[in-house]
Amino acid sequence: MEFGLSEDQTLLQETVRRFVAEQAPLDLIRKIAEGNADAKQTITTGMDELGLNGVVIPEELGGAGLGMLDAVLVQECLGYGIVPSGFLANVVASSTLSRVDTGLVQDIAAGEARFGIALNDLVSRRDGAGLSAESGELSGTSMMALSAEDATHLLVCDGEGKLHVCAPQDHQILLTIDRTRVFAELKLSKAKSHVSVTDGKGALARACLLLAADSLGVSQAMLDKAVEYAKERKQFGRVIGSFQAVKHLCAEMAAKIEPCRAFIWHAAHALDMDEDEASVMAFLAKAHMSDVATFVARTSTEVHGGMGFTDLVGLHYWFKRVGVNRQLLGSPAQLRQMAAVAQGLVAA
Amino acid sequence: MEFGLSEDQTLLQETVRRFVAEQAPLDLIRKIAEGNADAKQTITTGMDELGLNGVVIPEELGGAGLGMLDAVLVQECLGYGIVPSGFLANVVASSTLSRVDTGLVQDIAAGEARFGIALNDLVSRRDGAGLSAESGELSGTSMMALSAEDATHLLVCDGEGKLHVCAPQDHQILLTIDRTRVFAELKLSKAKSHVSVTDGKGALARACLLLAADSLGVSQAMLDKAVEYAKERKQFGRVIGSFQAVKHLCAEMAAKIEPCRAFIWHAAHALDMDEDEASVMAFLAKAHMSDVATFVARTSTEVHGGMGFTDLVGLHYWFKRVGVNRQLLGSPAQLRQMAAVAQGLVAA
Amino acid sequence: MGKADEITGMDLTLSPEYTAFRDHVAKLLEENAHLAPGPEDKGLKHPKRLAWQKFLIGEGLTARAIPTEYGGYGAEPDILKSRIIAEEFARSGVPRPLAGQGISMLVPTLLELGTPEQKEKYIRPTLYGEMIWCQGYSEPGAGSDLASLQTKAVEDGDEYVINGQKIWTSTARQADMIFCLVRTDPEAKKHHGITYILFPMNTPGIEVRPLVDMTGSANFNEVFFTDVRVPKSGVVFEPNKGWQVANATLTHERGMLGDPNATKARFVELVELMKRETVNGERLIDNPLLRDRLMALQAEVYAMQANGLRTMTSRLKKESAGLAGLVVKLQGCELNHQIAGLAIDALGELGVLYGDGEHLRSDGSWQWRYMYDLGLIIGGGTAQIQKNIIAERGLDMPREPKLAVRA
Amino acid sequence: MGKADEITGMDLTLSPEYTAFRDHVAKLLEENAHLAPGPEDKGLKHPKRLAWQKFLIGEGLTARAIPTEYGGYGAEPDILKSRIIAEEFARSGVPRPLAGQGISMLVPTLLELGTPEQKEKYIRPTLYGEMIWCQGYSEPGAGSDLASLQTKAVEDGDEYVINGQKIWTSTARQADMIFCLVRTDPEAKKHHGITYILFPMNTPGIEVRPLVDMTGSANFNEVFFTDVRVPKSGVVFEPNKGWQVANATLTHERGMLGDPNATKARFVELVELMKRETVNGERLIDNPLLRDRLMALQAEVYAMQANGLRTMTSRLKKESAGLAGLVVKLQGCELNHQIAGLAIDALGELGVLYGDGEHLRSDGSWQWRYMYDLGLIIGGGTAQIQKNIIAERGLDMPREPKLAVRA
Repeated sequence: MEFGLSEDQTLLQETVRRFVAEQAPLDLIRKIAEGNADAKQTITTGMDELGLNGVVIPEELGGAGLGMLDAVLVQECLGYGIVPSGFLANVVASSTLSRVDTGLVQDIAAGEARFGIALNDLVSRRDGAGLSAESGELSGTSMMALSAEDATHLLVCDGEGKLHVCAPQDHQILLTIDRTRVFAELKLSKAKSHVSVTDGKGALARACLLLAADSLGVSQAMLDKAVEYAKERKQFGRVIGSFQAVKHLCAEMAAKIEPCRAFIWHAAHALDMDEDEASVMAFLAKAHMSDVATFVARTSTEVHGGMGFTDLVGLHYWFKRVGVNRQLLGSPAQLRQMAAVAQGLVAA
Repeated sequence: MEFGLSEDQTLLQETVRRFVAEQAPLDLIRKIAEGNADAKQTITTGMDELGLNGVVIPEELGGAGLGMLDAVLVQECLGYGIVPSGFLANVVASSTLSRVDTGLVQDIAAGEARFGIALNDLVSRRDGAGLSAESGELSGTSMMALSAEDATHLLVCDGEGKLHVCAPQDHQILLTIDRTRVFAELKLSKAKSHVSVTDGKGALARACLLLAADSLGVSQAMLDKAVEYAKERKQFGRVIGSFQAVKHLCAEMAAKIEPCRAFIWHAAHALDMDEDEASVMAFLAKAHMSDVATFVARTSTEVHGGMGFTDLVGLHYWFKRVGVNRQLLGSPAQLRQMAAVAQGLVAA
Repeated sequence: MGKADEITGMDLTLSPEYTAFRDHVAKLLEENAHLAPGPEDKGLKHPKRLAWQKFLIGEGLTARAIPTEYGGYGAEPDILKSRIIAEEFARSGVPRPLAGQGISMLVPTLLELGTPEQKEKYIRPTLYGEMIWCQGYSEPGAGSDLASLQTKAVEDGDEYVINGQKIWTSTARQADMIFCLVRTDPEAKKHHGITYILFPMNTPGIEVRPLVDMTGSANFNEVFFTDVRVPKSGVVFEPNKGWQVANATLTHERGMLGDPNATKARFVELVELMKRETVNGERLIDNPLLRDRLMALQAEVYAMQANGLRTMTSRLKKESAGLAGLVVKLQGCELNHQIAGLAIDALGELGVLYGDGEHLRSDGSWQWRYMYDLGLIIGGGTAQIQKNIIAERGLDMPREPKLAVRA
Repeated sequence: MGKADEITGMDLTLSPEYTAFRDHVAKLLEENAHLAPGPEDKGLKHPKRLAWQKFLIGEGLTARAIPTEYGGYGAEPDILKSRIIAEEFARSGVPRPLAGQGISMLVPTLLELGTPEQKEKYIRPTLYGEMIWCQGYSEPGAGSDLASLQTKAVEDGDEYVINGQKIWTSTARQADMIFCLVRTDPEAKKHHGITYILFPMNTPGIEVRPLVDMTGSANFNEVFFTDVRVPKSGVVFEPNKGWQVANATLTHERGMLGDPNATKARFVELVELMKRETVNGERLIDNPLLRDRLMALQAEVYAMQANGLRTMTSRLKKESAGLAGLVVKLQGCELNHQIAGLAIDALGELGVLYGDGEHLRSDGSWQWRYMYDLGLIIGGGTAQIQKNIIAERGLDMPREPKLAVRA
């Protein structure tokens, strides 16, 4: 019995962590937030070079043959550095399609196919959102699609919760508080469904868990920044980190964050093992992590005082990533309800 | 425009406060908790001498001719000293009956009628609780009746939410964590309904507001005790009240408690003025006050450290009063739902 | 109403005098609304804005209790009338009077501590919106510990030479003048070497840099001073007594935050939003979890409103509001933040939109408030400092003990 | 399993060796359950209890890693086997081995620091339940600041004469012996004048008074010492080195709290309760607000369970669990308290019942836990102290600065 990361996993995480620290400093992220396409391309290229798109793709299809546990470790690093990337969408697409369309999955591994995903409608439909599938054609709109802006393929869900692969058509960028990442509203009109998969919930669970891992990384970064700031900043003749009130704020953040780490590992392992509880764990992991991250985002900002409110140290980019992650693919309350349904405590 | 207490009201509260401090010390409360009937009689006699049962009864019926605002001030003092009494039940009964059965109300003012009330079923029915009224006769059980143990009359509600006055029959004492007060399960069999009133919600609102005032008093006492203890208790060579963490706990209690005071005054005034919002305010006041008091009960205990956990300083009597008040006549969530219904935001 | 020195009890009605006053104000605003500037009349000194301000002062709808000799309306102070005026502005939606830091903070300070010359020179143009002020208090190294400020002013004949930096300076780009705290005696204990001084923002050596914050706009600025020479006549009260002067002013600032009427208005807006919007075909208000949170907030709104009435009555009676007054900022800012937070959660994926687009709600103001209110919670005396104040002044708990060695 | 010094990755299955061990334990417990004492066999030293303990030691189901020369089973330490044993006891419902403070705290201390005579004399009877111990640490004036304890021990020939008072002493009424901290050098700095000493509870001059707590029972006691003469041979390690000895023991205590399996069991019980009970004709689980709170707690249970597996793996590998280990007590106790709190809220008016009666649920254990868990949160190192530890040891934040003047 072992509960922890293998040497390979630790190495993977160190590699991605180093990549993020060296190749995606805040200056670059700021440029991306301002819409600099070159800056964004730097990230994409770097991640391609590391072969990250193929993490969960079987070796025989050109991938690394790893699992969701490895994927969440990567996503945590991306969250830590608030790095925008197509990683999440590609992981969800490749794990959804791995037994259905091996050619497409090979293309993902090779960096030739890049997926956008639009699963939000599985949880939450507003402003008339929703896609209908009729005679193999998809029409309608879908909100908050991820990585759709430069995708070669889309993975979308229809009103019955079935997933489809289709080619991109029209989309409109949705400007959110988080300008580092791009979200889009898909507008499809009779888009041909190339592949269809019934397991919408499985894909949603994977996406939720990756978002939870992202928020874990964001939270850890915000805690680290708060602790570092508190050790440097002086007021009333002392570093503020020596005030009990500030220490306790930091301790509360750590106490809430740390158990989430093991929870997310465990949920990823459960998905890898196809355990019955896996989707319940994934939904609850995102719900819980969102609440913890919301607390951390506010508390870290509070420890930073006015400096956390300004753009100077850029802390707000992390704050806003938490805010968007919280609402993407289901608010905490919506996901807790889905978890209750998924374990049969209540009817859907 | 004035928002505050009149000189008479301040005087009333000082009188009751003094009575509580002098006539109902913790030693006496402990005896009551152990079932000492004489100890309890001391309180009843003292309150009769102060004429408190007649507070909201019109002068022409032998009362003091005051209103709910005065009643909540009295109840707050009783909560502060965790004094058990029939005050709440008598106030609810007399205000409910004042235009219906003046004779009974006169008896209350004279101390000849003492009411027990059983309104819990208006909010919450479990274990088969509920009274049915058929041909003017009441049958069934009702949980958590207040002051029923030595009542001359009962005010109960039926399944339609109508109130009835009937004579006491059988009851069974329900042992709760709060041993200072007595709660009972009424067991009625064809009890004759002497008077019936349709306004169940009005009586419930009054009772809820009085419970909120009680919890306000309890909370204020627990804050006062925490501050006092923190100024005396030394650890690590300092009084613990000089530690920022302890100061902030006390400040948080005060910050939550203080606005409740004005809220409860305002809600009482609204009931006195028969304002439309009055019952919404009363339900929300109890819901909110219960949440605040739960926080205060825990936090004050935490400031007291192990001493708060023991029986030595008796803090747990206040803790338990909060716990029972919270569940009586509706949990916070149940009352928030009733408030939403009462203002037409949602159907019942 | 009772005598000024006692509270005679709960009476939420207005006496005939005040009812008449309310009618008068309402009529004035209604009949003259066409004079008010619109959103298109941009710029703090737009002629329509200045004309509107002049009209309002003339009618006693602002600067009401300021003596006529300094340009005010010269009425007796009457908190209830002030409240009625504020409520009528809110009810009618007619643009409010000017309310910059010059009017809200400097003018009361000068009235209390200024020289006759200073009062003469500054109050009138400030009231009339012709002179815009900014506040030079906080510094990068002096936030919650304001008294540790380091901007130096060295005497040189009739002048001071100022070097240093200020931060959190709103309206610095538009301001004609600054009221500023500078360190004039570096040897004195930190609270004793500070001077409160006024000088023009066009003095050579002043550089203003906009400070973008998390909302995406530059609501504040940084101000840099390099060998800025200013006349000593700008000192308010006395040199090295600036800390007392500033504290008088800070009291005015605290009063500005935590207006329960504004909170109530936001709450009502949220209720309307939840009745109007749907998710998965269900009205938001019909979702039990969202509704429960809404009702929990409604209780807090009621509590803050009632607490506001209570503290206002205390002020009417010239009594201290005690704890009821001390908790206003901490609870009020938090409540505003939470109302915005519920709106965002209720709107879900639409709640995070921020920028033009057909799906945006309320111009993104819920997100803006969520962030800006957080700024208010942590800025200008953080929540932590507020808790110290409540514990020490409200509960009479001991101050932080002195340290053996400075860290 | 990988090498002892590296983690090879996630593997939540057991190797054949451990699977076989689990089967062995399960079978042992099942086949011998009839030997175990029942609830009617009251008294810590009931013959059935002692026989059961002897059987369990003989089979290596408790005292497993303690050397045979002191009465233990003498196996190699194996955390995984210990865990399997604990899980099988939980699963089977068969009464657990004895686990008083003598076994959990004194025995490890003596093994590490006791003299050969002390080990010989005390360990075996303690393990076999024939010698009951209590712990004399806390005093009324020394709670979270344990090192400020004042109970005095004055040398007199071969004896110490002890005067003072202890509090929070569980099992003091049943105990044969006490392990106690006393001040032997009042002149030394507070951590340096303390001695750890063992002596019999029947020594003249010891008075035990039960200490009733908020649960209504006396889970603890006060112990008063008046001229209690005890031999110096009871000193563990060295005089005035008691603080180090006690810290070794406290480490053992911290490990006892925050068992995620117990928390999970409580959670499952709550789910069953909510599926079974109704209010106003609706199952509690069908109430969206209660269900939402239940799911929020389930997430925390999952997190604490996974965190427990993670820290256990670290211990298996003899690595520090770091923050993951430091947060266990704070989060675990709080979670237990909240599970009980939800049960009470869900049961509403039935949730406050406490005492015999037909409407009482689970023997009042939800209320009992709600209060007792609060005691655990605030006692034995309050939540405040836990937060200090997390900040200082886990986040490397500075310690509280020294004070200029002692208050």
